Amino acid sequence: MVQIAADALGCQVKPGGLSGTPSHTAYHPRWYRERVSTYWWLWKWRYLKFVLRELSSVPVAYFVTLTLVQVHALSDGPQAYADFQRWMTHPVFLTLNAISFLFVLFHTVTWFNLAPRAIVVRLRGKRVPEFLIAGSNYAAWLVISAAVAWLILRS
Amino acid sequence: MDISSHDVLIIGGGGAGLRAAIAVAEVNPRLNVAVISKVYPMRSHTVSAEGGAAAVIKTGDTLDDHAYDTISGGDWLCDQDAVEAFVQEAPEELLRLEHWGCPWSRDPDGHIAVRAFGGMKKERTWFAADKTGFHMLHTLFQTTLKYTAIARYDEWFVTKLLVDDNRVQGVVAIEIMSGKIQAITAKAVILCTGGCGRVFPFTTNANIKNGDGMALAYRAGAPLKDMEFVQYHPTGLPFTGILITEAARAEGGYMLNKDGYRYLQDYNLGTPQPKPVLRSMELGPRDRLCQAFVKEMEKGRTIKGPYGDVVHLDVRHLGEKLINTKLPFVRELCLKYQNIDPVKELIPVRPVVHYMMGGVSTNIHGATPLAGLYAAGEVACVSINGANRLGSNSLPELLVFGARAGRAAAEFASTQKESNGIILSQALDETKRVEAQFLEKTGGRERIATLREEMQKAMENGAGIYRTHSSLAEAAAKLRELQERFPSITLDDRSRTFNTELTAAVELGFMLDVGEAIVQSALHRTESRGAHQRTDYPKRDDEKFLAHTLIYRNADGSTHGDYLPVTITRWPPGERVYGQPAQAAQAKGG
Amino acid sequence: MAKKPIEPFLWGLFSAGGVVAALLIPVHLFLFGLAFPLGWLTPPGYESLRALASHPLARIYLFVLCSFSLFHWAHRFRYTLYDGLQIKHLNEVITVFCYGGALAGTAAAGYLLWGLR
Amino acid sequence: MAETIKLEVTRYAPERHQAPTSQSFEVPYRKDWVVLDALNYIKDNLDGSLSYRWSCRMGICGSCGMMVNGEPKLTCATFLSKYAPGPVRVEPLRYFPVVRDLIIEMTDFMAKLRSVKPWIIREEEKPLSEGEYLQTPEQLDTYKQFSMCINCMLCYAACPVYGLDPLFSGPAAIALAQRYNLDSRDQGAEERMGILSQHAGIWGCTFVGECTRVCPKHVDPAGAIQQYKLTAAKEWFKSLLMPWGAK
Ligand SMILES: Cc1cc2nc3c(=O)[nH]c(=O)nc-3n(C[C@H](O)[C@H](O)[C@H](O)COP(=O)(O)OP(=O)(O)OC[C@H]3O[C@@H](n4cnc5c(N)ncnc54)[C@H](O)[C@@H]3O)c2cc1C
Ligand code: SF4
Ligand code: F3S
Ligand code: FES
Repeated sequence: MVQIAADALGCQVKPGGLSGTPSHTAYHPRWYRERVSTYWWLWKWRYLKFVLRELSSVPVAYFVTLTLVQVHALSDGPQAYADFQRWMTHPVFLTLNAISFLFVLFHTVTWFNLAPRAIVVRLRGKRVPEFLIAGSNYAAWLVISAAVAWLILRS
Repeated sequence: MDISSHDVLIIGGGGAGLRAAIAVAEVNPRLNVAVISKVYPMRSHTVSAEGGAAAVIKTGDTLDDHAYDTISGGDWLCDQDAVEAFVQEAPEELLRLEHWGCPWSRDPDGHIAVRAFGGMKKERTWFAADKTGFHMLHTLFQTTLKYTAIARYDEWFVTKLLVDDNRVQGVVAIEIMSGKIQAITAKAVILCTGGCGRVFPFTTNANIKNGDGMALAYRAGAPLKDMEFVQYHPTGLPFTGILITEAARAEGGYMLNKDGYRYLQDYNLGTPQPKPVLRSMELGPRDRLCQAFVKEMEKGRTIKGPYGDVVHLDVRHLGEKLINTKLPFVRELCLKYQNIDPVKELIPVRPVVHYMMGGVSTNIHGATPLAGLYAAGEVACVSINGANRLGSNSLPELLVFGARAGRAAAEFASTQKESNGIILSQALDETKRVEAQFLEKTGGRERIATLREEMQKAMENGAGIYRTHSSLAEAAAKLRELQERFPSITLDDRSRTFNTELTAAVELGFMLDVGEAIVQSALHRTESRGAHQRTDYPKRDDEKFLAHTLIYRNADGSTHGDYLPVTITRWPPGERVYGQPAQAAQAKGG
Repeated sequence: MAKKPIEPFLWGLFSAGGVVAALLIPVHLFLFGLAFPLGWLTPPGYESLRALASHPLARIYLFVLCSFSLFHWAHRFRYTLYDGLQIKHLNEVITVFCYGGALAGTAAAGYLLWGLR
Repeated sequence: MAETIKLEVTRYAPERHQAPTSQSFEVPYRKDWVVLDALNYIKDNLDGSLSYRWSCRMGICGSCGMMVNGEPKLTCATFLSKYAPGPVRVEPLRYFPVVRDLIIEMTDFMAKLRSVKPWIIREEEKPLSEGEYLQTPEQLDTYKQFSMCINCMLCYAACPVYGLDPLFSGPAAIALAQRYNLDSRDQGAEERMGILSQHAGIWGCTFVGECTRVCPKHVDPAGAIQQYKLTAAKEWFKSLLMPWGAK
């Protein structure tokens, strides 16, 4: 009946839309969509900090490479190792190492601060506050660092 | 013109509308049901209810107690069969919501927790922290997502009900996003459009509460019932209307006039004591507090603020510690939305319109006298709220009567044939009207905001906390004048894309009609009862007015009234004497 | 068995690597990269260091440190390239470069540490 | 009282404009006014054609999110005084398509919400007559925080990953999934895992963390996503170790 009348009036009848919605909102005027700039991470200090945090992974890879070279030198004998040690005193490497060290520290701090958000610990039904978890992370870090340093320096 | 059709169409995506939709989908999954709403459903005003929802669940409480509290609180204007059905079904409805995932607050043993609420003799208010309405609405909304049978028209604005053959057969609506105006036909329509607080200048109600549904039904020929009963809350923030809960006074807050004087002692509300005393001074019933405010204002002892007169709520003496532990939400609201720190500053407050007891007249199945039209929620008047709603009864009402209306509409729709074609020409007429009156109109110079402000002021002055024949007559005249000026409003915005000025204009038209219904109903009722206080008729008059007011709109725009007897089953009208339990029941909830 | 998504595995390695890197790299880098070259501390002698490093536990330790850290790098670097430079269309190349690099580094670490005497 | 403050508001009419522009308005400056009040002042008194969404003016309906001086904010909870002496820049939420002035298109968000099945899933429904599912306050506490989301989408406007990859499910949708996963009444975790463990689900997130910072309701979607990743990874390794036990 509706259909007949609709035809008479030149209307178009749509069957009741199913779930979702698109059929009702399909009729849209032009929207404006802004393209995100490639340099979005320069917009805000906080975005930049995020990108720097992610880039801390590069110094991590650099450290691994360095360590592997060091192991290689170790197994090549005293002369090779002495050479390795000499390179390390070169200003280029010193600068690289210093920057990397800062990045790695940045990684450590952000990692420990963020970890409690992912790991929820509950004691007797209550969530352990984040600073306690972060605190225990830092404590573990200090203990482990001290142990590693002691092992290396002792030998 | 595009047309879509459904078996059941629900107008409104608040608590009542969503509950109705699920009810239809469950009764008969083959029915094609749609929810149309001018805002995305989870933006509906149900979201802002804080306090809680009443239903009998604990041992020691009985259905009769809940019914009695409701009826006496409503000053015996409730239909008692409706109240009985309501208290009976409220617990299972709230339980059902629990099963759907509503995060109700719990006792340590895992059972639902309940708390005390104004006007309830027993503890029976279920709550989800201080965001009960929010959690209920989101639970309902998310649950509807599960039903593929429920279609949604989000951000579509209904402008007219299509009636033919004495039967409601659909609506005309604007797709706000595109400006497209189209007909949506249905075998049954359920109105769930919420209240009309925005008719008044100071209200706790959101921007979307413009009485749309009341006006839609009224214009379609259905009567509105008990529209004179408008509930005020004594402590709202001026301008924003944000509600400051009773708790602020229960903890020992003072109400001060411009001289810093606890003025309530002048209004037979007891004498100031060092500690708060139940049912005295600041803890007196809400309507009495509102009335005292008006008297203070008349005496010129209120404070003039940028948004009109206010008094002060003082909680500074309670100290920061107590405020932070006992009234954190009060402080948060003041700080976040009014830039006032109650620890250090006085809070300006005034009575604000909170809830509409009246609405589209329905029976206990949510059916209106107009075939095919149903209503539920604040827009409807089933008559469980009588002359005064009890706090925390409204949320369960949405569920109980939303579900009932859904079931009834589903049943009705199953027996109907497709709607007839004549309504389509009506729909085309409506489209032309909207276009001619607003979008393509030339000339005219009235601004929407101006008319709206004048209307709100007229309502406050004429049909506020206290009414008299002359104040009401004055308001009626003003509303007439505004109705006449309305056709010459002009829009700055002629765009079809998301034109919120267009919807505001249509809403203004709705509000003018609803305002008129309120004023006319109030003129007819020459007695004082519950929220309707006539200084020229200060007594309750059961002889003449133990009856519901019905108001109809005639074809020529004039109105006529009628009365409907109140259904009394087991609780004969009692006297409300101040200090008696009945009076305590008068205190209304948030 | 149904095809398992690989993402959780890669993310697991990334996280493990993140923990390892956060806990251990600072002290290593500080000692070998700054303190010893700059003469703030006396480095251990060649022989004793070699002895220490070739202890089976130390080899495992170094292997884990290197491999996990590399997978940590691979994952992060891959996403940084995606988001920072918006070159998602180079998906395959990036994936091969990052995880391939980590795999190669892991193999190298295994070879070197195995051969350490 | 004559004090005013300048608002720079984005204007865009798709029928007439190629791209959004900005328009300045002088509005009264008041201590208790929020940005939304200033917009209402403009609409009522200066230019009725300004379009934006709002309703509750009490931070609960979630409709008034906009960029204020470049930050996603609920405009009903952002005082003008914070930006005095101005000007205050008001723009539509970033990363969403702009429909008109300050209005953004949000069907994508709505579809994402639905896609994570945000409702209680159970193998067997308990009849109403048996009463409520018991849930201790502690059990309630495990998911409560994630149930506070008002769908304001500020988190999407803050998340660069969503900006770069519109397929990404995004913070609020995932937090909502986690809200149901952690609810003691729910048994749908596995079903949802299948959806969220795809690339555009949780793995797209690189823990920028901005979502949590801008969230006005302290939902911590960033936490929800990382917790979800941890669970997904654990499940993966568990099923690797015990392939026979995995369902
Ligand atoms: C601040 C506050 C606190 C409260 N606290 C409590 C409490 O603690 N306990 C209690 O029981 N009650 C409380 N109430 C009352 C209760 O919240 C309301 O009565 C109830 O939420 C109304 O729900 P509803 O479903 O009828 O309408 P709403 O939730 O208002 O929904 C109306 C719907 O109709 C739609 N709509 C309206 N007009 C149109 C149109 N023209 N076209 C299309 N769609 C339209 C809207 O989009 C919306 O979806 C409170 C009220 C307020 C204001
Ligand atoms: S998570 Fe927070 S910011 Fe995101 S939509 Fe929900 S409430 Fe808004
Ligand atoms: S900002 Fe985006 S990247 Fe993740 S932590 Fe939040 S979703
Ligand atoms: S207007 Fe509702 S959240 Fe701001």
